Amino acid sequence: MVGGFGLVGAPLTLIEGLTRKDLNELTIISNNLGEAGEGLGVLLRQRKIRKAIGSYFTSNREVGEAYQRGEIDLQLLPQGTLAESMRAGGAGIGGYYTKTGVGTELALGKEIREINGEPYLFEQALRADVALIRAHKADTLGNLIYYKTARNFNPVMATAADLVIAEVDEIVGVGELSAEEVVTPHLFVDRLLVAEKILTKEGVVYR
Amino acid sequence: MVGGFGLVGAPLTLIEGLTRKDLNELTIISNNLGEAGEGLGVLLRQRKIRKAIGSYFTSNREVGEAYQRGEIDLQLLPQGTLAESMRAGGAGIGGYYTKTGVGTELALGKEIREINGEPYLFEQALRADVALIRAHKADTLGNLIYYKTARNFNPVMATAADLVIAEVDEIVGVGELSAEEVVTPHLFVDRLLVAEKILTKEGVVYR
Amino acid sequence: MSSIANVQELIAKRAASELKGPSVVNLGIGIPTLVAKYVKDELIHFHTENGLLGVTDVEEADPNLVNAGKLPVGEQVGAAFFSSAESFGMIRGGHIDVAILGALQVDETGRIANWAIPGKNIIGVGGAMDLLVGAKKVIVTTSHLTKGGKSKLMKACTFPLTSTRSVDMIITEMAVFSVLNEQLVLTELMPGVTLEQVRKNTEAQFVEGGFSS
Amino acid sequence: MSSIANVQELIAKRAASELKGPSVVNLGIGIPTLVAKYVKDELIHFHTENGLLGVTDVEEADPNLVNAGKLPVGEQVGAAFFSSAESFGMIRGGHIDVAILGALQVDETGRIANWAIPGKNIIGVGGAMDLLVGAKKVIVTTSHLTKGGKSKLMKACTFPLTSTRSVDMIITEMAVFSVLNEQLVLTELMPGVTLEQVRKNTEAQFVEGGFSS
Repeated sequence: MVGGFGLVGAPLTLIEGLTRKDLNELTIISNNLGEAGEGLGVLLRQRKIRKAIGSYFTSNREVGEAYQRGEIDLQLLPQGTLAESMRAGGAGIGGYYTKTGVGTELALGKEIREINGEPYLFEQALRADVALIRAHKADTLGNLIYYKTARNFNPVMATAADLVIAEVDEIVGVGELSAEEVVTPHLFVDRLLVAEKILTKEGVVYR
Repeated sequence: MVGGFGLVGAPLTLIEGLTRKDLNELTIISNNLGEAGEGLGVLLRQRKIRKAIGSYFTSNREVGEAYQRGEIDLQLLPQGTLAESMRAGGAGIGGYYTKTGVGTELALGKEIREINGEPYLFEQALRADVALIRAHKADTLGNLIYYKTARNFNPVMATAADLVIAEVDEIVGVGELSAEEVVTPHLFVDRLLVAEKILTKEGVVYR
Repeated sequence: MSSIANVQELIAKRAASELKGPSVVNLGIGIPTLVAKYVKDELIHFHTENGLLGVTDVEEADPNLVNAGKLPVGEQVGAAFFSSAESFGMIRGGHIDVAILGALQVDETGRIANWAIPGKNIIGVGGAMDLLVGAKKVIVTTSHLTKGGKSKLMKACTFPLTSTRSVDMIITEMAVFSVLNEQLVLTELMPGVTLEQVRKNTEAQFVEGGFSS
Repeated sequence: MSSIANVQELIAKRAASELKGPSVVNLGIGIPTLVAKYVKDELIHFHTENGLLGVTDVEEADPNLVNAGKLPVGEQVGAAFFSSAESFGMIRGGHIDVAILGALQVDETGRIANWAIPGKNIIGVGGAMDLLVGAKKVIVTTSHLTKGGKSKLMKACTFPLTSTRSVDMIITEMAVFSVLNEQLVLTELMPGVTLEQVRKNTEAQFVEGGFSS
């Protein structure tokens, strides 16, 4: 799992780390595969991704091209189903029923169940071995808070992987985050690092 | 739905209002039915409750007595299932599969499904006509924040009822709550009132 | 007819006039995004599925404050941020009053296709399916014709449907339709457009409501 | 044997010695609650299912800051509050390392009954079933005998089971058992207790591990 909505809230430093590692045949769960040559788009060019599960690959036209060439498997989910399946995976829910997608091409092969007279689709939980996420501040215990719409998929991914690595703008001392405002409590977080590659108005830069 | 874990985080002013109203045959979804003669326990004594759905009625021994006399129907759910069913009801999920309760008396009559080789129980979503909840502060739009462990079931109930009435310690101006720390965004909240009856170290008092 | 930009603004302005506060409104990508600037009612709050209730016009662009189209936006006083999981809980759970969406095609029962074009490398659905099943009211804003001059209001969609749910209203630069009992009802002609023009440019069957031009 | 209070403290102290940081530990009602005061390791964080990670001893009682037994607690520096739905997501989702629970009965496969007594007006289950399916490790702390002097470690539970999952360890004032392959293994005698005493007071079949008294 890799957080972010496009490049917004994506763990760009961790992704760059992946591009330098000799890893192949990755399955990536992420809303998008970055942009052409940016973020997860670099991994795509390196052909390190075997399969991607997401909701909107259109933001990187190279995904469709790689798909046509048979270089990558894609599983497309409605964005709410993508988020909910991860939430289920993190919360010990094996699967759930949603109305989203009923009667569409994305429902093909999926079980339908009537609940209170309305049709729902069965969707399975999603989990990952590793989640790479982006937050704003962490304390040294691993409690996290986020920044504006860079929050997006990050808190839910933090719950749904065996190993959770969070890239943050700043690591602060324990006690500097209010117990009421922590969004991701530290029990979800395994490793922390400070971001070196960040999204700015001028694009992605090293800071 | 009525918020609170026992009397902690229960909307005591709203509950008192209910005791004064000529309402009967209520179905109450709440973790407990208060304590003997306190909180929802008053409604129980008034015989206004036809059915209660909760996880721990033991905290008010009069519930068991009323049940033995056949005055009230009870539906007992594991606490996590109670919370998750409300979360499903608020989030447009028709039902879900949990491992909690598999093989126990509370699974009797419930569908079992194997997912990834493990048995799960099907649980339906819960919704209510009205949710009475307790928060710490509201802004005039209805954004809510909570206070310590008085949060408990309140945020999830705020999502799962047609009409949501929040009782708070203080109503502040719009802009006084940080957009990052709001727990219940205002789209969930229909009415606000300031608490008149509160829980203190000395018990329940009027303030 | 005027330029594409003018057509889009005309449609957006008409859609804005449908909104009445207090309400929570989600705006899709394209024409719907233009709606916000015509809304002055402070009781109308805009929701974006990537995690913000209280979207406003951008003042100073912040790369980490964007809408679902990844365009920079501003944040209203009294706004709230939340995760994608919570945001779609709001959408599916019926907490959004109005969704204004774009469409590639609309069929004559009011169902839309707006996420895929067979044969093209568009592999994305985003939040469209969730908004269609969850929003209390759905308004579609679209140009009446394709670039090739064909009616987007068709007997049946040739592109994959986004949902089995019919939308509530369709606003184009030529007319406004309500959808009643899965039937298109023409309720309004846009300024300077004749009934004959709408008939000629609409493949879908529609009923003529008691409208004023 | 000493007073009930002493017995409970003895069991709690032994349970505390099983905990090693970093870990997240949920303490049930009764004897488990007593465990916290014997834990000095700052890397051990206590979770309570009513919505707090970072439970500490109470300093000044706040009626709105309580544990799952509704007793006043304190909050650690670096704590976090959350809703019941999120809290049980943590529990079911496998994010709690250790749960220490009480039990009314334990069967010889290590399954416990701790939520209901047939014929009594105890209509409550609380979070016990969730903790048993979700916590990575479950330690049961209980007196070895009922008030009537009968073994709580039985061939089969007569009260309804809390879960089909066997616990990992059982600590009483007489002995410590591990559960391996759904079999009780005696691993330790408590100070001053003989193997003969444990045999005499334990209805459940158990294997004698290589223990030191």
